[in-house]
Amino acid sequence: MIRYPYNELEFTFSSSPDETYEADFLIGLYRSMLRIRMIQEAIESRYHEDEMKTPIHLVIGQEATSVGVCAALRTTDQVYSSHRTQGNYLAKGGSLKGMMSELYCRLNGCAGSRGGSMHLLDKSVGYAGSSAIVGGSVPIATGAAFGAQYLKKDQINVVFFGDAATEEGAIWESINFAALKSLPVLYICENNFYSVCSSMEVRQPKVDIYKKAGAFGVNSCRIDGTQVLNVYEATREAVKIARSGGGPTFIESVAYRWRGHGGAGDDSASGYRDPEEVKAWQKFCPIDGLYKDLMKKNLFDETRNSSMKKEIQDEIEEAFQHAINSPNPEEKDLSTYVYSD
Amino acid sequence: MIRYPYNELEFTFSSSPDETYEADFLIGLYRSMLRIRMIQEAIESRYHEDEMKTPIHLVIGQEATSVGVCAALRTTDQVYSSHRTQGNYLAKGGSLKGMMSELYCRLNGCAGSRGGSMHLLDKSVGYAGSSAIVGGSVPIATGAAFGAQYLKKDQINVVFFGDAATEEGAIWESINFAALKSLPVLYICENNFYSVCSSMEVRQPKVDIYKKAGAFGVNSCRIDGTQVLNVYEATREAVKIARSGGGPTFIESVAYRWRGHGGAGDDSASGYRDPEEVKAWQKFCPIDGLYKDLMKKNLFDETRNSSMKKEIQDEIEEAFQHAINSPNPEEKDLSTYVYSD
Amino acid sequence: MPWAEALITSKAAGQEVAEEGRVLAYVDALHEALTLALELDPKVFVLGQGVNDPRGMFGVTTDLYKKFGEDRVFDTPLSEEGLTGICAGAALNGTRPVYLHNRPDFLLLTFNQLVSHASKFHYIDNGQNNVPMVVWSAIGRGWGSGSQHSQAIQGFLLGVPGLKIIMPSTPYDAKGLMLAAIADNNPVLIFDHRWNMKAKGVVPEGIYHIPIGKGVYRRRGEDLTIVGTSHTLALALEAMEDLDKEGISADVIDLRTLKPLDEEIIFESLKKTGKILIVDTGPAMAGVCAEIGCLVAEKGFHDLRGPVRRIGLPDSPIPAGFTLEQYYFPDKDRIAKVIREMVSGA
Amino acid sequence: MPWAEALITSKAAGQEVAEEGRVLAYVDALHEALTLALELDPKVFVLGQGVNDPRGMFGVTTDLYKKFGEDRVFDTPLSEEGLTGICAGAALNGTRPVYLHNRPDFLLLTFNQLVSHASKFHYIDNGQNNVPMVVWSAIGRGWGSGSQHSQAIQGFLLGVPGLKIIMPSTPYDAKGLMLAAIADNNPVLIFDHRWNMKAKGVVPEGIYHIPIGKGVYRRRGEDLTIVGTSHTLALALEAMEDLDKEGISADVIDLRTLKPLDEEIIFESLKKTGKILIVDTGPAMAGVCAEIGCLVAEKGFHDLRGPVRRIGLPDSPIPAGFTLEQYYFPDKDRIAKVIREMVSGA
Ligand SMILES: Cc1ncc(C[n+]2csc(CCOP(=O)(O)OP(=O)(O)O)c2C)c(N)n1
Ligand SMILES: Cc1ncc(C[n+]2csc(CCOP(=O)(O)OP(=O)(O)O)c2C)c(N)n1
Ligand SMILES: [Mg+2]
Ligand SMILES: [Mg+2]
Repeated sequence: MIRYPYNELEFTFSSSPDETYEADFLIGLYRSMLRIRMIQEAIESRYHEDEMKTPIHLVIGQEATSVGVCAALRTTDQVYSSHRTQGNYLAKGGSLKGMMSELYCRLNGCAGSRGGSMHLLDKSVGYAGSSAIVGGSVPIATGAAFGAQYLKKDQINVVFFGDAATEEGAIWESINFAALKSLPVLYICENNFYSVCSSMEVRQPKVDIYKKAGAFGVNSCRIDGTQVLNVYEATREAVKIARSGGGPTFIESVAYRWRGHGGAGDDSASGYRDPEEVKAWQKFCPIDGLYKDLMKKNLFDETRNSSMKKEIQDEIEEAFQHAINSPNPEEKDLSTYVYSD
Repeated sequence: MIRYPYNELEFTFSSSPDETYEADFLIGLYRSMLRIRMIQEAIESRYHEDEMKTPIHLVIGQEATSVGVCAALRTTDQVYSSHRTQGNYLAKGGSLKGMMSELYCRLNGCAGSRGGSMHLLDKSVGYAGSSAIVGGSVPIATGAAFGAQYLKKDQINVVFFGDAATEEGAIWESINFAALKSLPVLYICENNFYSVCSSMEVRQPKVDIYKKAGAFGVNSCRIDGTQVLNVYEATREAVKIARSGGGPTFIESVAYRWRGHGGAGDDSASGYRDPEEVKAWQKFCPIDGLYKDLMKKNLFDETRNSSMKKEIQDEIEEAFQHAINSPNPEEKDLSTYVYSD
Repeated sequence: MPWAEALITSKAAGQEVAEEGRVLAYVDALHEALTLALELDPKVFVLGQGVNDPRGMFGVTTDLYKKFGEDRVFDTPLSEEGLTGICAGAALNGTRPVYLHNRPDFLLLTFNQLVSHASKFHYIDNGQNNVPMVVWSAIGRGWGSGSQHSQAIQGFLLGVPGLKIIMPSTPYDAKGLMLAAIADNNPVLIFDHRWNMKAKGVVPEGIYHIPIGKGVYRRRGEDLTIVGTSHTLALALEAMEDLDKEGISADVIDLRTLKPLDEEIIFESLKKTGKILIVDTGPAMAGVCAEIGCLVAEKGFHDLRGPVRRIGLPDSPIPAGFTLEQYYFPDKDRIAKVIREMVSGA
Repeated sequence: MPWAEALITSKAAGQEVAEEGRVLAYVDALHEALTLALELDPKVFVLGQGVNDPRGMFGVTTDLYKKFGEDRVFDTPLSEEGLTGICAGAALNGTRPVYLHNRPDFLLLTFNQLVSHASKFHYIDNGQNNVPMVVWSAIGRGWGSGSQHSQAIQGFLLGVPGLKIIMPSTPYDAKGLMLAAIADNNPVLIFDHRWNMKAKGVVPEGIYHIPIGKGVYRRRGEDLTIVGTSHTLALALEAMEDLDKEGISADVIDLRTLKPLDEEIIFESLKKTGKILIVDTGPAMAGVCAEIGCLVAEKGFHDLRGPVRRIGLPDSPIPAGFTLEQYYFPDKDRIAKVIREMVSGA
């Protein structure tokens, strides 16, 4: 049974079909999604080696949200995540080597091996951090936005979180505060219908998440999270509002998680969702979709695609080698940074 | 400056003017409100004696909400409160003597002097308890409703709380759960615009509280909390829905707190609100309003009113004497009931 | 293989069970306890994020909903604070909720309801109400669980009146204490340890209760007393197996419950050995170790023949990476080292 | 007169200040500290439910918003968990929030952000971020505050790495420690006591810091060491005044900060006296008393010449009624009784 069919969804915002984009911009979006996908697949393919001793939460199927949102941001804008960090981190420009070293628990991991996959960090590109506690980073990002407003920084703060995070009360406390103070913050709710193996049905009544945010006094919309341009345009709009002091926006971006909640591979066979549902959603691949568009518009070709893939593959291989050859932390690294001077 | 003028409020539900009520019923509502008012005033007038060593939160001006809601309930239905307990407790039929002994911290207080004014209790009439932590009793009442549903009790659970409680995340967690499970629970939000001395302005953006509840998937309405029949009818409707398995209702009942947040007397002179605002709202006294109606309809007269007051006055005096003459707890009473057998 | 499953499995594979009787894995003992409680009492229901997962909360709840229906065994929204209050309210109104969490870290969201509400109603309401509810969670460790997924918070809660706190270490106790907890009329917290889940042991069929508040000797000896619970106690027992060969012997006391605490058994043993080592899965500071250490210095002072020692977690957050983790968590060798110091009087 | 104001006021009225210098009430010292911090550093802002009340948080924040504007001093929604995270996020992004609560009880709503987030970011982020924020609250007592409005929870938090915890007892320290806390780059909790608020003392003008982590002797003596903080330490000092006449003398150590803890001063005094009494405003069990008691039994064992004693709250909820309260809370006479026992070796 397909519990959540794509074609029954209603979206409240979509990019205008007349909008024209630079070819390079579109190819850039494509590349960024493809790169995330390939990195995810590479991690997945080696996860069984048990050398990346960290829980992973793959973002395959949901790449468009990370990429579309971050394409509308500046480097100085900040992104916060939940446990499902990797797509957000890479789309914001986080160092791949830093991430791979972190997954391999190396000393030169982007968080020095204190964080693992759920706590990536790259301040140089505005990837500001995450929380492994569902909903935990929403107040934090809201506070960062308050800090930005207070210090008159021209900076947007963005937080990604899942549908289940909207069940945590502190999110609504944060949204109330953001609306009250007109904070420059974007709430990106990646609705993939599941919280681990629990479907929306057992967690929320039949209401629309974005409408709750609307009732709390923030701009809100629901978009097709398999269409990177929709995500991009919705974010661009939200960024414009936020930069001009118009306050927060809540974007519910709907896309499906193709893999299991954590770890490698799909786990649909275990019974909590129908493998057919996964297949049905795979027809709406954000990457294939854009690829076909590019081809139709003659903006791209197979040769460029192959060399792009090759390039990414090489980068990935290099990052893995970097990580694997990096040193482990030592006992003396254990007790640093408990307190800040 | 009158920050919250009565006549700018929009209500989404009101009792039908054609509805006819038994005279006794209307007089009963009047009596119940009057009695609460008189008890509050009696407490207030003796509070300076420093013998009721407990924080009090008077409900003067807001009596109609307690009385209108409880008039639509059965004895077996249960009521939970916030810190502002007294009106709810008395309207539900809680023992006045038990309450006065509790205010005087006596052994025979309704909570054995462990609770004080913020923790009244009278299980025999379905007054189930309260929390001095703002918002704290909302999950509790929701759970009680779940228990009732689970055990197939024909019982509604009702929780009273203030406008500021809606800023606590756990309330939205509770409402989500109640909507999901169609629980027989009523959320009565007594919106009096203030949280201690903080006006709504510094706490919430300009949105309607009841609409948030609506977006969370529960029936919701805003009513004039100075009109006891509006409260009664809104509750009756909600009770009907809940008893027939239709799930929760959220009622935002707007009425003004004539006194300070805690203690005796009005504290408007301190500057957080305009004494003119208090005066303006005193024109919409729930008790006077109903009295005039009754007189207009010739259902009541001054003689009956005087003897009613006298009767109540005697009851109050007796309750005070009961409390004052009751024994204090002893050291051995300190450590009972830490654990239940 | 996430969540250190491999390590847990391999350790369990090597385990021999000496006693006679039906052998069950820890997780199956818990599963059986829940099954029996659900069968026995229609007022009992089981809830939590993940209880109806195919993997069923590490196996503790697998397929229970198929047998008892989704009214009695159900997944929840991710609203820990709200749901703790909801359990308390449901308990006040005549039911017996058993609320399960993957990790104790998530209980930090619920302290308001747990500490200021559930555990206080019986008292505030002057004995007129009670709150029979169980909150269960599994302490995490390994595979990058890190600072937000492997906290052991029993020590934060030990000073909260009105709560009971249980920390089993054997399948037998896990079952009997779960049943006792569900039968108890107070809010009871159970902390099991992820790394105990596959341990095997003899577990009787049917319903039995382990008394809440009673410790038990796991080993008898002369040189010192070791007290603790759960996984760290298992490590201490391993350490003692090694030290046996060196001629060191100890009373090893599994407290099983932390609150109420079995003071009697501690003092009984201390009177004999004069030395005490307290071990805990949580922070050494200000928690279980501290309480017992102080208790002994207060009421058992005249029996003490050497400094109290404690082994818990250091006062720094838990790192995610496995290399750092190895330095962070006490293991049997570090425990053995401390025991040797204590015995030699160093 | 709610909140035991009368008692607090009358006690303060009788107080004599011996030293020379400008005398301020405790609450005014706090007010001055906030004023100075706001003047000094535009990154500092002050928030909390009630900070802009006419009464201004017992007087600690009165009219600050008039001087510094409502952008820098503002009332908040009643969303303690969310706002704690918001403070942490704002601190991560370059500001210095000072978040005030009327009661520590409300911090129980914020443990997720406090324990799993604010106190861990610096570590998880490998030193790349820090969280300079202050969370202040006033321990309640009396006038029916009861079990939900007079909890003292410092003991629950003592085992949380990454936090600092301050508990002053004099106006001088209250000011100097508030300023030190605001200048600190870590999350710092300050617990002041409602019943200290009107105490008077000499308070220098201008900015000065009391080092976080340093205790101080309030009395010197021979027979025992008394350690503690805040209001209970004040009670212990009163007890010692009475016992003076009986020829009993003690080192009375005001720790001022609980985390980091000044172990040195405790051991220094213990070496001399051989006996220690630990007092705290929170539960005796598993908190501050337990930590210090265990520490002493561990590292100061050879100096101990009698059982460690502790005085905190009993393991039962706090009753609301004043009669029960009198039996519940330790007072100077009960403290004196324990001291006599310790000195006589009973
Ligand atoms: C407070 C809390 N409760 C439970 C968990 C366990 N957990 C980790 S991820 C997750 C699912 C969250 O679902 P969602 O927010 O929809 O994000 P998704 O994984 O679908 O991206 C859960 C329940 C947690 N980390 N934190
Ligand atoms: C969690 C929590 N935060 C703060 C307080 C202090 N407090 C007690 S009553 C109150 C005002 C609540 O306002 P509202 O909910 O509107 O109820 P009202 O007093 O107006 O009836 C506050 C802030 C509290 N008791 N609990
Ligand atoms: Mg999801
Ligand atoms: Mg209000």
